[in-house]
Amino acid sequence: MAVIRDVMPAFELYQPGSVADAQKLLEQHGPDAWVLAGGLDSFDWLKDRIRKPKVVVDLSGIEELRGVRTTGDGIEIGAMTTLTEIVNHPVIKQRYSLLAQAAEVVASPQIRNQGTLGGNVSQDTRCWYYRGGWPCYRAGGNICYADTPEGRNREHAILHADRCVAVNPSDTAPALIALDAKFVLRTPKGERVIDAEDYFIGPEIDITRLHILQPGDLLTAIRIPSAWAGAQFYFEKVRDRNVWDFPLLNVASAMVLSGGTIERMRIAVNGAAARPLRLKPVEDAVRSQPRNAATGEMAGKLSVRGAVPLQFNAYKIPLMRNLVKRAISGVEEATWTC
Amino acid sequence: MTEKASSKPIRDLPQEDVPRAVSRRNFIKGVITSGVAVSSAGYLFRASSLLHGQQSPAGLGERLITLNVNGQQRRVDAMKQETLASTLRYKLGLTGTKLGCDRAECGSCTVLIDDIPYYACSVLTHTVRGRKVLTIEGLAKTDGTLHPVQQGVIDEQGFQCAFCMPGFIMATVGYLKTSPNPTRQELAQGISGNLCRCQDYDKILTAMMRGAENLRRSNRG
Amino acid sequence: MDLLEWATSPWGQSVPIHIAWFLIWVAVIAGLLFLMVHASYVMYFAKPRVFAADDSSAVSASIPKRIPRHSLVARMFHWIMAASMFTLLFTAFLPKVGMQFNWVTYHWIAGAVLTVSIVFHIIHASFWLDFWSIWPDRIDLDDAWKRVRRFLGMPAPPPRKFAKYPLENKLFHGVIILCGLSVILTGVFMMSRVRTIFFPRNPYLFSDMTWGLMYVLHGLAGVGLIALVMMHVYFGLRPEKRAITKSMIFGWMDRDFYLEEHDPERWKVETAPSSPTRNRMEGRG
Amino acid sequence: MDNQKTDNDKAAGTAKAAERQYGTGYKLIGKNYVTPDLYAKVTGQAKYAEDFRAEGMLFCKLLLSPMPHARVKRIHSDAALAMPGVKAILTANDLPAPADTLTDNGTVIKASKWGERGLTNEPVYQGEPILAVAAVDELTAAEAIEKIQIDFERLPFVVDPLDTLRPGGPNPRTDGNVWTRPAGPNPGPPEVTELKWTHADFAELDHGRLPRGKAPDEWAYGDVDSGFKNAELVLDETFVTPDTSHQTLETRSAMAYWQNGKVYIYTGTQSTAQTLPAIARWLNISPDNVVFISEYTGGGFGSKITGGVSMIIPALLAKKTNTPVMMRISREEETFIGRARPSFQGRMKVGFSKEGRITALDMFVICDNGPYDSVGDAPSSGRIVSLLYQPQAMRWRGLTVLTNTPPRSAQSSPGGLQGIVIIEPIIAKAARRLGVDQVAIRRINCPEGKAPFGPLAQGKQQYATSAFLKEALDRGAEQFKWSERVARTPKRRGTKVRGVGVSLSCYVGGTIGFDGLLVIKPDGRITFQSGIGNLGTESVIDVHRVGAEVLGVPWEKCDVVWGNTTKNLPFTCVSGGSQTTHAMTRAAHATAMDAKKKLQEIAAKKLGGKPEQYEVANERVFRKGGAGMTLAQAAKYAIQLGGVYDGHEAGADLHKLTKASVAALAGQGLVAAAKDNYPRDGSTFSYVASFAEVEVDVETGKYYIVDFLASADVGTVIHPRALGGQVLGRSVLGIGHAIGQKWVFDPHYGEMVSKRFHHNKPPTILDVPVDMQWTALDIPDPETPVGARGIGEPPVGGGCASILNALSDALGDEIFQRAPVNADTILTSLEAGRPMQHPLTAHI
Repeated sequence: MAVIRDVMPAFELYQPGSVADAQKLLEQHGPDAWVLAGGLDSFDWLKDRIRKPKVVVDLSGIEELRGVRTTGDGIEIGAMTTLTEIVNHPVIKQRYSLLAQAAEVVASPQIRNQGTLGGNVSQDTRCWYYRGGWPCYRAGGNICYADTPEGRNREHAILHADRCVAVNPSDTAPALIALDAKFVLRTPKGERVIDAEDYFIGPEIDITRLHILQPGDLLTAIRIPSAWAGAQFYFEKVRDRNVWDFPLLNVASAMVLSGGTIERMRIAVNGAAARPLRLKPVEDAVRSQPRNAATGEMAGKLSVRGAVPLQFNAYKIPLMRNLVKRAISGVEEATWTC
Repeated sequence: MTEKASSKPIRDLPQEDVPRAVSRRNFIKGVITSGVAVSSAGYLFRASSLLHGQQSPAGLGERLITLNVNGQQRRVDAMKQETLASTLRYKLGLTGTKLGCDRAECGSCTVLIDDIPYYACSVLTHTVRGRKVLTIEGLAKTDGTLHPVQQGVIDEQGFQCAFCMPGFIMATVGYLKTSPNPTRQELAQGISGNLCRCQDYDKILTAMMRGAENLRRSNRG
Repeated sequence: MDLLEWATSPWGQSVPIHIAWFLIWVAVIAGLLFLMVHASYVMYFAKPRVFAADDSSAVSASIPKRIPRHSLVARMFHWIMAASMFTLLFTAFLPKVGMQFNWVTYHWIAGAVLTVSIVFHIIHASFWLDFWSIWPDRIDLDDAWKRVRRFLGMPAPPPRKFAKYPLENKLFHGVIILCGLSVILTGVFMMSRVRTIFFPRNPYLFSDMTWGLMYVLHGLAGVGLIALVMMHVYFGLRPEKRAITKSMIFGWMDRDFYLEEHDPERWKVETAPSSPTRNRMEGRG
Repeated sequence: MDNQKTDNDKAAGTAKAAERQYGTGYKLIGKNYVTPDLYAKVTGQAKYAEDFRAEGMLFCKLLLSPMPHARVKRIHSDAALAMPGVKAILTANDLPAPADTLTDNGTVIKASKWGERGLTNEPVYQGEPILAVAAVDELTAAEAIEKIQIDFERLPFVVDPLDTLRPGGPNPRTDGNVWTRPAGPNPGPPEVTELKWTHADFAELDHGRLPRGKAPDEWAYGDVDSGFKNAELVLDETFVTPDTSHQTLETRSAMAYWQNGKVYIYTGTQSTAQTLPAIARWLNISPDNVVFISEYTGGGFGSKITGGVSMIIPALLAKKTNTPVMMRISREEETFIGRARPSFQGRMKVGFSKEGRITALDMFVICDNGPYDSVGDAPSSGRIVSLLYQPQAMRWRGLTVLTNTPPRSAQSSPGGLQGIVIIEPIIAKAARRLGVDQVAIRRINCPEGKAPFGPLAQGKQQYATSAFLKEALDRGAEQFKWSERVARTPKRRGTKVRGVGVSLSCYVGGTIGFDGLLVIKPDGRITFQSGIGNLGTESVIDVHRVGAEVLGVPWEKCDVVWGNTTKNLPFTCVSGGSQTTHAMTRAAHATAMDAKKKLQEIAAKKLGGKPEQYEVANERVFRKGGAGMTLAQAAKYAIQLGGVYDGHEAGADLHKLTKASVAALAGQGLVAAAKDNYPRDGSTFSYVASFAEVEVDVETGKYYIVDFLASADVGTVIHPRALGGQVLGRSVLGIGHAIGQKWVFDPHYGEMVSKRFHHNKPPTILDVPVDMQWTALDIPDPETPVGARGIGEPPVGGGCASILNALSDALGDEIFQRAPVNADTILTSLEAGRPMQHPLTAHI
């Protein structure tokens, strides 16, 4: 069977008006159904004709999935809230600016106008072999083309690789982990609330998915507790192009200081592994340490312990080390007049 | 076969649109991707008569929808997998909206939906029912007076091959709605979702800045 | 239903990537069916077994109370192999049926253990044990023939007692060898695709097609082993086979069972240094 | 506040060198104006190929080769053809035999057996079209293609030029791996032959240096060896430049139909008039049976010089189905068939005097040609380097190596960019070693006046018509505040380091000998017939401002027709190699002079006296203080007079295309047509001095371009804003090569993995400075009537090299040995304290 791209296959389109309806549809169609949030990841799969679902369930008509609500403890963001809405939301800007910073550097303005928070954290990896339709582990095959003697793996994983070396491309995911967000899932068995970092899984657990959603499950909302509101935030994304590019690496951290010392901190890095990595050892190591260059250096070194470079991505080790360092001890701002 | 299909009189079809939030009964019954009638320009998509066993009256009403494009109500028969860019270009004859990559990467297909810039190549036509779509063709006044941003291009001879121009202009018009008085840097950020392969970015930015200025002036006076 | 999973290679060719996982269930069900059929057969239809009488009274006199059957080394091998085999089967197939955990590392380590132990066993059995004792001989075959005829109610003299291993045992061992070696050989190559301590990864050792077939063989043998292991365990637990199971734990089986099932002529037990000659003489006399 | 802000914006936005006053003494030349195609563009009315529709139009889709090199054994297409809605399948067997080319001087060039034909039975790169399916819609065509089975025989393939040069290395084509020119006095076209290097040759590779084995192409002048002997400093460096797709935003989509024996083709091109014969050749039919429409083209950059051969696919399918066929080329398909600049693996040994003058230069380049027709990048790189840096002695050796990668073609400054990008870092390094200022070292090496260049022919080199690069360098340095920036300290603040870079740049700036054609209508309006392609440079319109200027006619009274071969177009140069502005302003000038002469003769005939006594100005032809007539009247008389005046007779020296157009226009008014016969002493080049400042974060390897200036010597400025667009636009094209554009191939399967924009990284508006600067000297070239030269290519090399030089100024030498340079390269080098790994590996 010859391969052809760039023609979207025919499918049935459902536009349910409520989560309940959406779930019924997903139950009804099981593996034949494809959930459409913003669609920016989905359309690639469909236009490439690599995935040909019989049914597409578009969530954009479900009002209950949109918008930012303030709750008793913090805020709840509907999974279908667009990244632009998040960037511009006063409460987020004021108390959880870490998330706004992360959302603001996603892809491009048009994509942020359409792309949703749920979609951004649930998007698939951009490994060019996998997305090119090659039958790799992640596609159900028995090989990783990127982790071969000559494989082109500049963008791939340095940590926790297990056969597959793809990385998670999300910018908002590490920010949400750093903010200790909770993900609200609607499964056939009912509602489940889990910690942000538990939403993501590596290849050792399931080599075909980046997150725990099973067919029929929906991510409905993301809750951000006030515990880290207004903390000392740091977000940095390093990418090749200054717009419309995925992170080579990004780092997100929330830090609470008392005087010069770090009282508590949460930090996560993405682009280094198949899931955004919460750096627990770093968090523990810096607790009640002075916030200074030395602590930063120490944390940086600690963060890349056990990193295994591939042929073309060794640079990610110093990059991650430095980003973690900066997340803790900050960057010296430079200015030139002229 | 197209002839046969296209010759099928549209009036046979239900005239009502199904509201956007579909009633449960309705969608559980199933919205059929396909149907019979295809507009004479049913180009890119399954010409209806080829739909394998998917012909059901339920589907027809679903496929025949009314879009609000450039202030007009346009009746169109759109496939479920049809993108807005394709509908505009191949069903409504609005070819000003360009397809540069069809992958939400270049911005040539940028249109405004309810005043917000979107990549029309990555929006399903059926999802914009009941929303206001504005394309490059809808910018100038009916008397031919150009939109201030279009005028900015004329003033500065912005752009080279101009294939990216409609997208850039729509992105700029959309951006200026929220921040009418940007610096060069801010505007660059605002329209950074559009690629120009002639890479005439500097002149584009100059033209768009002039456009912003024209717009402010016309709003003032 | 397609028994194999196919994929389109980067060069657009259709290549197998592994077996269809439903075969796991096929194997499990096949195993269970065998168990049930066999159990009910034994329970309701089986006639008491009759063996050709052998003038072994004299011989038996010289039989010690405990007959050494499996040396310590042999037993250690068996149980190590069993442990690694179970690890392999569980780590291989549980994830496929929806129980997700970090399985690859355990799988290749167990695989390595199994490989080593098998290699050891082959050498050990070839040079230190009676290599031929596990292979069917002429007598096995014509006894089998007699038993079949008798089972079908046709006239046939009763078969002789078994040598060290009953024919079923030997055949089972044969099938195990077949499956075992297939998984091991393919498995060893497959290790070159994951990060192990053994050799640098090289997934391009073979062509896409060769690799595909290798995965298929590994899978087929693997599911085959599911059924085989189920049978093996089943027999190990059956009351009438208890003695044999015990012997795999303690190394010996007691005299009565030996005399009942085994033919001292065919399975000579070491009694005393001189005994072999004596046996022979007495046998003649 | 608002006003104030607005004014600031104005300051930031428009107070540019572009606003500098040009064209003193002229009414139209050097002045900004609104091009007549702009209104259609801003309103979305401009029709590009895919915007055309035809009743009952079918759609076709391509089946691309999954293998980098294979032979099609059998095509199973019955299932596809049986599908409802599928109309036809086109395979390589349906293509006409490629026609030979008959040049204007009558010589026949045999069609190359290695040439590209649009579809193939022996795909030589992954992604090459094998067949096309026409159906009532694209979904049907796609599903049909998925039903097609092809049996392939796999053949050896290679994606890295060095791999095929290794002893026993695979050949990309069955009969060889390099393009070589047959020996002999007047060699024919190049041929594919086999060339392998020795193991000894490859020993160099282990030291990260490009091996220099046997090279089929070579030339030299001066005494290279003694040049090195007398040098104060000798540097020997290896450098790799990237393959970059042209990625015109409009893909090469095409629509075609047939009408009583003529084929009508709608697609993008850089050169309207010259595409017609190309189509005729590809379809092997008479040019008279081709109608070609290309009013607007979404970018070319060298990839659509005469359109693309793929346009014959819809044409042939339209014939087969007797129905119009639209072929929409997707972005991914464009990545395969859309052309690209060949990468160079280059090595250069340069000797410098202690002042920095280049005493000797030994240049060795391998050009990754792709699988098809030979590209000229390698030889042109040598000529450009020799002109731009005027080495006292130079040797050039080059190989054009075939690989199983997508086809290459000229891309803005073909070979020029690669050559400049290989030598510029060496010059920057030398300046640092010798303690010479970067501008100074370029000043003493740069060409001046009738500067010589290239190989010796009959003992002497060719030379340029003129060069004012020193002036451009000086103005640029002054406007960029070069010395201030250099003097600024410290270079490093916090984790940020700044660096400044300057680069020379030049390329061919024009050809000669083409025709112009205009008609003065009886209503007094002038219509200029323009055969130039409308690809955005505006030369399609701009050059005719010269004609209007010469005739003293206000621009409002002028019309330009273009973009349709039924509109009677003259023989025009291809718009490539920056020829157009030079070649066609000359033709426009000659044509206007012909019109003037005819006006004078008509006036003399009607009003008495000698033609010379008459002047042409203010839309009249008149005698000093005496009688005269309007151009409208003159046009009417011209029709009465007939003959040469209204086009019933045409000049003998005109090209046959022009003659045909003249004949077709005959009787419509005063028809003026002329061939550019103006003399020219030397070859025409344009020059640019590029300046850049970058800011690098040494902890992330991320850098930003802070400022950029291009100072151009392009002769007389015709249309400042269009020129500015070209100077900065092409500069950014070069910058793209420095900051990220590339190809990535999986060498095991020989397949491209970098098919998306976010993989191959065309620059965005945020990757370049928010306020770029350009300026032009506006010194006329002495060898052409208006003094205008071309500008498309010259800025490209400087755009790239100035960034690379700024980076090494910030980070030191030995950081990179290839472009593009990204965070990974910089961090790897800084971390390991040595140049990046894999210095010579292709496509990473």
